Amino acid sequence: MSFESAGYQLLPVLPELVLAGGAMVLLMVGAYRGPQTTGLVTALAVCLLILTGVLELTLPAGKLTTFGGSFIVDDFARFLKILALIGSGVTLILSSEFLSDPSRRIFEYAILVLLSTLGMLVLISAGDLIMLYLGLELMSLALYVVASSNRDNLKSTEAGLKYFVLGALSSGMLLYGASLIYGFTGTVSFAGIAVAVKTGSIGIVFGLVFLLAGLCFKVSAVPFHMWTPDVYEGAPTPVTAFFASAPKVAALAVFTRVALTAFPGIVPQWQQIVVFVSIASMALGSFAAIGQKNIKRLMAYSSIGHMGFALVGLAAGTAEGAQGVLVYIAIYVAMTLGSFAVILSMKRNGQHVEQISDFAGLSRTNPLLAFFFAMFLFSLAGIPPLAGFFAKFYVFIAAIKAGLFTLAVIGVLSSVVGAFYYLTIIKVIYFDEPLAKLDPMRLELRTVLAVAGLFNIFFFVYPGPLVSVATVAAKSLF
Amino acid sequence: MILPALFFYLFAGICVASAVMVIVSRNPVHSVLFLILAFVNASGLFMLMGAEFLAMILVVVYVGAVAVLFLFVIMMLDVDFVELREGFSQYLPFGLVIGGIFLAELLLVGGGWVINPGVAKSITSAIPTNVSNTEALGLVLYTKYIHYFQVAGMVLLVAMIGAIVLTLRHKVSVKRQEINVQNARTPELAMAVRKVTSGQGLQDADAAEWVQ
Amino acid sequence: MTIGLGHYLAVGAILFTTGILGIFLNRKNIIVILMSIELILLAVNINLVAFSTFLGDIVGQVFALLVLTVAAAEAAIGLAVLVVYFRNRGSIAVEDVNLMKG
Amino acid sequence: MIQAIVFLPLIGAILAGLIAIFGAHARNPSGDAVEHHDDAHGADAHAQDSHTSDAHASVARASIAHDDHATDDHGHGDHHAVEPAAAGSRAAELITTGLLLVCAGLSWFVFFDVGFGHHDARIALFPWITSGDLQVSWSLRVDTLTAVMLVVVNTVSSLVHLYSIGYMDEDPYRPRFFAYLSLFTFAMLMLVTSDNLVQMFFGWEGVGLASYLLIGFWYQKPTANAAAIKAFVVNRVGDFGFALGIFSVFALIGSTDFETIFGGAPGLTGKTIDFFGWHPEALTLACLLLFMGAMGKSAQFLLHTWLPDAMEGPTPVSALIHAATMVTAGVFMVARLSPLFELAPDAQAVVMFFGATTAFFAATIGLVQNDIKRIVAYSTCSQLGYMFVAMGAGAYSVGMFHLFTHAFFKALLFLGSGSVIYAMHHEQDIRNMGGLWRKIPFTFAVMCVGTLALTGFPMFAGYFSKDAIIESAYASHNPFATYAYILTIAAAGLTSFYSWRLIFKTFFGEPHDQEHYEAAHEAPLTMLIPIGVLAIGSIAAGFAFKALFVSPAGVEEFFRESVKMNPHILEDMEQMPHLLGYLPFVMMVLGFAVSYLFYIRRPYLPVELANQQPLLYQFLLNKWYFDELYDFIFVRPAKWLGRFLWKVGDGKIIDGFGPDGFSAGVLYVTRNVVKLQTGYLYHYAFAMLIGVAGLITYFMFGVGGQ
Amino acid sequence: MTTWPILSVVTFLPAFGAFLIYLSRGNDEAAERNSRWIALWTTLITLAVSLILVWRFDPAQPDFQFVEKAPWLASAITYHMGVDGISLPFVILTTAILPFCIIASWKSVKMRVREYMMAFLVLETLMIGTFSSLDLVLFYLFFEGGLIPMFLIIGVWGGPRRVYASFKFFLYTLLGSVLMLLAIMALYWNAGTTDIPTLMHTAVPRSLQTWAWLAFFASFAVKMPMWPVHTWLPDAHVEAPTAGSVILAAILLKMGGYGFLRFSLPMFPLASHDFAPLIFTMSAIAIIYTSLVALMQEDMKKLIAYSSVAHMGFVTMGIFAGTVQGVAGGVFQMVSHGIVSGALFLCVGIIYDRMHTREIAAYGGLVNRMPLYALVFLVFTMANVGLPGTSGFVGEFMTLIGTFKVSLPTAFFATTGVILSAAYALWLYRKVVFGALVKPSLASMKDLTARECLTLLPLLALTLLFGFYPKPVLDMSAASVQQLVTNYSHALTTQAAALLQ
Repeated sequence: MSFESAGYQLLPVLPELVLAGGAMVLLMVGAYRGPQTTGLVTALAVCLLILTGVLELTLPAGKLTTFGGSFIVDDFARFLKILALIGSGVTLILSSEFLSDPSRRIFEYAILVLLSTLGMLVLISAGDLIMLYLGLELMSLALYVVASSNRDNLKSTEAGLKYFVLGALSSGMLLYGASLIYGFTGTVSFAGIAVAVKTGSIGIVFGLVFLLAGLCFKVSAVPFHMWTPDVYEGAPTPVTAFFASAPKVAALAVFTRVALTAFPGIVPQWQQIVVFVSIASMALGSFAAIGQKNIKRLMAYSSIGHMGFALVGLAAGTAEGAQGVLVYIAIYVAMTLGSFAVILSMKRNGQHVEQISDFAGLSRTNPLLAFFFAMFLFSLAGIPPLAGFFAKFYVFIAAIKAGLFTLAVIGVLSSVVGAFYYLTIIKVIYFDEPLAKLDPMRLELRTVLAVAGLFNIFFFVYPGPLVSVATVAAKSLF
Repeated sequence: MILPALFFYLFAGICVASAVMVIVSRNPVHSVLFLILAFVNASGLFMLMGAEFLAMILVVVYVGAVAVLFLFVIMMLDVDFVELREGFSQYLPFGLVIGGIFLAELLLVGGGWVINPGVAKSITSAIPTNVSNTEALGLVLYTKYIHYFQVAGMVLLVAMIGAIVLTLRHKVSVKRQEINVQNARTPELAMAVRKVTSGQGLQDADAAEWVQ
Repeated sequence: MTIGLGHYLAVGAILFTTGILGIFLNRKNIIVILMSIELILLAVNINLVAFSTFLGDIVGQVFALLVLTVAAAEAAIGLAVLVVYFRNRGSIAVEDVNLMKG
Repeated sequence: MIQAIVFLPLIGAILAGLIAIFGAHARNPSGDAVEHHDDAHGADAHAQDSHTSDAHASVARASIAHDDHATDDHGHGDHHAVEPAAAGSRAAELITTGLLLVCAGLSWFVFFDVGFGHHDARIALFPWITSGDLQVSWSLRVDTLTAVMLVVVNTVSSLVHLYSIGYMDEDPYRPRFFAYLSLFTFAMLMLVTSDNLVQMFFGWEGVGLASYLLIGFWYQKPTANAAAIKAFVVNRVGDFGFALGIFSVFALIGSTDFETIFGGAPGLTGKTIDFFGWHPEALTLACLLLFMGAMGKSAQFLLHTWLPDAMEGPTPVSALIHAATMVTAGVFMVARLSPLFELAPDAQAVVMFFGATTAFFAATIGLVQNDIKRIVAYSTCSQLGYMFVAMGAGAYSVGMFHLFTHAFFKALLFLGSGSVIYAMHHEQDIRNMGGLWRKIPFTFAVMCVGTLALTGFPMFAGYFSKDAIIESAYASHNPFATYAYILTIAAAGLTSFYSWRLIFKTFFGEPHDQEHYEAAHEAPLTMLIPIGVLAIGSIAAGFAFKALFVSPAGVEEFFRESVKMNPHILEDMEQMPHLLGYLPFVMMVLGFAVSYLFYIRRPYLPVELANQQPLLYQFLLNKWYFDELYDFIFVRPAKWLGRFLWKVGDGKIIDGFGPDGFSAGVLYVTRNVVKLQTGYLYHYAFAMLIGVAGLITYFMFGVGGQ
Repeated sequence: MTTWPILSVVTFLPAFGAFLIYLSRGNDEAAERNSRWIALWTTLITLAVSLILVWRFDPAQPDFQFVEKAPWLASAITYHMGVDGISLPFVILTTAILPFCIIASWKSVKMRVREYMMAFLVLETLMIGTFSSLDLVLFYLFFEGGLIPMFLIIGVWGGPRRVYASFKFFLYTLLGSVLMLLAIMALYWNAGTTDIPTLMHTAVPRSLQTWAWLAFFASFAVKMPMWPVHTWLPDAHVEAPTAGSVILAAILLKMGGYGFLRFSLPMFPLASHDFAPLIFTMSAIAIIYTSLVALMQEDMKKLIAYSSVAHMGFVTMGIFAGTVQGVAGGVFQMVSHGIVSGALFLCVGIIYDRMHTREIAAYGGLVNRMPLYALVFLVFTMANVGLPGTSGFVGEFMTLIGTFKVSLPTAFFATTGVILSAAYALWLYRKVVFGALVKPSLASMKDLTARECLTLLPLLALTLLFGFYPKPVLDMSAASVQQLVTNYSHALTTQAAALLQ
């Protein structure tokens, strides 16, 4: 029995293979050349991510599966993989300053990010529960480590610890769910599950609940979100940026794929879960962020809220909904990375500052930075014509089409509450009396900021490409 | 038929009891030991179900490696084991309610399991009857499920890197063997031939080179 | 009296519940929480093996094997994080892990 | 020519206005001029006022302001240098007065041309509001009714302009004053020449504006400002009705043009309209609403309170606006809309009721007032009531007749009063006058003429018109005919009493303010000529035009279609018993006799009477407590309600439960949500597990299961 | 019809100007001066181009003109611009008011001038876009986008309580608008398009009409603002800088009324008809309630703000009367109010610049020092009161006459507004302008400067022109209004009949 004939082509996993191999090569480079190569390894890692992305794009079009269907490369996967790669790549770029500190020259950081990204790619392409679990763990384990990578810092290690303990608990639940689903359907592949699940037998629903609980943890949806603020606050800022971007993409991807391809037979059941989780996330994200003093913590609550919004699209359970999720996550990544580029530039006299009050009068001292940040915040609040509006637009339109009016109404109302805390920051930036000028921005931060900012502001001019790609991607799930 | 049942209850009973002891015992060392006991009994349960390989692995990997690692860490960290237990009862009722809910509902679900007609069709790799469990696993693990194996390998790699990144410390005060540096040392690097003019000694510049 | 799947699932359920109880009834130190998680994973494994046996499908056992592997890796990472934390905080008491809140 | 009549005053107003504004602006440099301190008058406490255009008005003006409420201003004025008149004052006076004189001449020509030559005119100027079936144009309509008004308005106005040149000669703001006067005249002309209700409303409100400006001409006087606002707001109450009347007419007929309305009105009889569950006849309702406007403008009972206060304005203004022209606009409006009122007898009844009530009520108040202008003002109010009685009776021409004659003698009385006031250095209280006939004989003579005309002394103007009204009240078949008849007769007696009281207290007896008395002197010629002309008018207007306004044939010939008379009223009036016809005369004599007794023969009697009947006296002196009543019913509740709605409604309820309450709620929730984030791992785990437990329980037992 | 996209040019010219300001460099003073001039020229050129619109506009044609269409979001959501007789007046109003705002801010804004001018220009783009977009999503984009610059204008250049005011403004309006967004989506779901002209001719099911109407209402009612969701307006007005108040009063409030005209009536005729009594009640309450509240105000801007609420009550009442006069009157009233209230805020701004207080009690007797100002203020006060001969009258009169036919009680109570408005407006005028000048602080007040005259006199001329000759505005909108009303009544009869069957 040859691999090829049994559906074991390696072409679809070529990018992953390259990434894994490259990561190991870089590991060797780092291991043998020592910490002084951190910069080089990081740069090469970015190149490797780009190469992976290019390979991903050059794969034959259409839906490719391999390993007996447990690895799927379709448009959906491609879209999200590229996004995850962008997220990882940009966060690596954003990390360069963090890594340039002599006390923190850990080249393994880049390796871990690469391996985590590999986990994401696996996760995004997962076609069965085992692949899902392995991808998830590969991603998460690396994340636990990078969260505490500032190992002499109490906050960072506490963040790592909390993240790890809760993450392990969540994967325990996910596994328990997976075991139930396996037991009640006799298969682990999504396609097989979809065939077996025609009615919502209670065992399967239980499995589904546990499974989704594990996934909700990864997207930090309420009530599985509790780790998020603490971890975001405690982890080094570039790591927080990483947490807020790429893993969310992967988790949301697998969430969507599981819900839509494995359980199309019991849409009402998982829809109820998603609706509940989505409402809770939107509400909590909006409410709890008010009154936060730390910008990273605020971004954590903000990301909780945003995942709630993204799940609105999933709750619709339709191709439009999936498209909404894709557009949402893409724009969310852009906004988040841009925002973190700003947060990372918040440096006075060589010290990073991360209290919201430190932004006071930024518009006077650093007008352009302030402008971009304000635009990101307005965008996160969903104010047109910025990109964030379109993100919300597509998910809500899907929800409306699916008849989820209550969800949509609660969603938009919580977006208004959410706007409040974004406005609070803008108020600090624009209305308050200025503090001392910031240190000059590093080139890479400027670049990221400019690209993300312009995308954010001018997305409305020509939203077509992203939207149509997302449409195609979403269709591939159905 | 009675014997497997007896063994089941023996293993299951001890397993559950020691699991309970894991969480209630005062001393974490005891907890680890009870954990080991639980694992051993679980491996007995695996045996009963015919999963011999997994049973062995459980003992070897878990008891032999993981649990010992736990023990090791507990010892290493040297925490004060006479920790207060206040608050335990504060959440106990609530915890028990939640736990009770879980247990009751999971039992209900487990009891309600039937092989539904569609399940048989979806089975992809039936257990071969003519080979041992280990061989059966071996037949699929490196062929059909090679990708799982590989990814699991990556997971272990991450664990390795992670553990090193987090815990390895280069203490500056400690003199270490750096093999590659030491091996790379050549006579040219270590020695320099200087012509010393008599009566003048080394030139200052040369001296500086040596002093460093 | 036949020992059916239900019995094994019951053991799994009890272990799972015990693990869960262990997590939030524990006031002592983080390691016990990690052990509780190991209990949960054990429950999962019992489930998987049981299903595998009763379905006659080897995938369950493969899954369990991988779970074991990953659990070991997870334990390693977890303990590493724990050690790092301990170095900074000098304690692994659960109550002490609350620097960040609100 | 019509255009000239209407728009010449506007041109005058604009020119004078420009002179005024440029003058004022020149004296008050704008912000971009270099800052300069022109504290030439020193740095005393009033320095900040000393350069303002008006704060230091002339002695004359400030003294006019000197009444019970404005002693402060008076003080100011007396102690500071007289401010020079605005540049171009003379030019403004000449332009406006000249143009008005031209207009007056032209309007007399038009009067004869239209009245006798039957050259009615309708001139469309340009469209105004056009929307769907609402088509309103600016247009001029001249028929006899208008022509009468043109004559009244322009004659009185031109005379008042002329008079003002003398009267205001020491006021530094004459250009502004003349601009206002001409503006008023223009608005009044627009009102009377309007061809539709909306344009009439324009004129209506335009005269209201001009009246507001003129009453508040001395804007430094708080009382003048208050009176101006009061006049405007009370008029607006009437306008509220007027506007609703216009709406209802438009809703019923689909047009605001008089021709269309009059054409369509007969078809509406019997039609009802739902007005808050009440189903009155549509026409009645419309007429009542329109009449409400008339009540406001003509200061009828209930909406009269502004008129006496309006005497805060300069006296020529009182003569022009508050005696001769503006206040009669209501009468004119009812006459103009006679085709509607004739179809709505219930409305006519109301008109008559209010007219009669006002006639009597205002006269009673007039009995005890002491301010010379206020007495005349209440008299005006009362006389307007008479006119409405005629309107209610359907004797529109008779009402117009009284309007016509009244314009002359009431303007005369006001200007005469002004002359007295001028002579007395802006003293207005008749208790401080006395014996003035020796000092200002001409004024005394014309005041007597005015009084005779007002009280209806035979052969004087008022005699013809007023008696005709009383007769029409008697003759009409209005439900309130008897009521009106009795009250108008009674009012005639009262009128005679207070008019003579004014004469006696002012011109006879001992001077009460020796200083002012000694200084009193006759007014300049520019003031005397208008008074003289008006005196002639007061004597002749009744007799000369009696035939045109009262005799059936004359009315038919003269007014033609411009008013729709009650068909039998004029004939019925002639059927009146002769004895009854003497009753007004008797009342007049009686009033004169009592007045003579009280103020010449037995001056202590009124005091005794007042002491004997303190309640009645106070009641009358305080004008039936209407101001207090309105303050209690409307003003204070409105203020209270405004504050309540602001502080409680907006502040506590809407904001409290709306945005502020909402945000407070959000913050409350936030505080509690954040509390959940305790930082403890087991709580976090707990949350997750509760979540899962909740979900599985939900699916186990809840709606979601199966 | 046109060879170049004139409407887009008008819309985006100001944004381009903002970009130019951004590009302009130099030392602080030069940059500020340049930004002022660029802003002024941009607004003037925009005005000039928009006047070409008027010139080429065919008033007899009720449909959309200058239509531009380009693919945008999806095949069903396009970049679709166009104006008809209802929207053109607002476009012109916007382009016409903006130069005054720039001039009014010439000296009074001293801080961060570049940003200020950029905010205004961007705001202008968004406002014009709102009025000329023919796609719901595009509309929403412009409609909501305006919040951002306005928020900054109030918050950065505002008064002491600017934070509260700006937040209230932003969140209140956002709350209303997001519900509208949902309704837009529901319409998209129903009709498969967000094209406004198409939707205007698409029958919407009864239940959807009701909900969508309510959602749109939530947005426009807040924006108008209607009682009882008006409380953000006084705060926003009081705290905003003068030009901000002008924009707010003159244009932003009109978006609500425009929305009612553009969406509520044509798209949801049945619901509009059903809810008309609600609107009538709210309008009547608004007129009386806010007029009474205005009576007691101590702050000039607050008083004018409350009077704005009352005036907008006339607009809503007229619009939902569904008669030609009511609707045309609503349009006219909005234009007129745009001019008059804008001018009133300019008037307040002028004395605020001199005294730095808006307390009514701090003034008195200004006429003694500022005769020209007194005259100008008088005219605008009278226009605010609705005196015939000013534009204020025409709008009020038409809305009332249009409503009277439909709902007599509403017209009755609304007409009481003419009494109350006279009371509060004249009270204000008296307290500020009339009286003796006794306050020492006022002694050195100067009359209007040439620049201030430049801002006020054109508005004064327009107020009087439209008071005596409102035809240009009325004619411009007549055909479209007629069509709107015809379609509305037609939809009522046919759809009601269809439902009966």
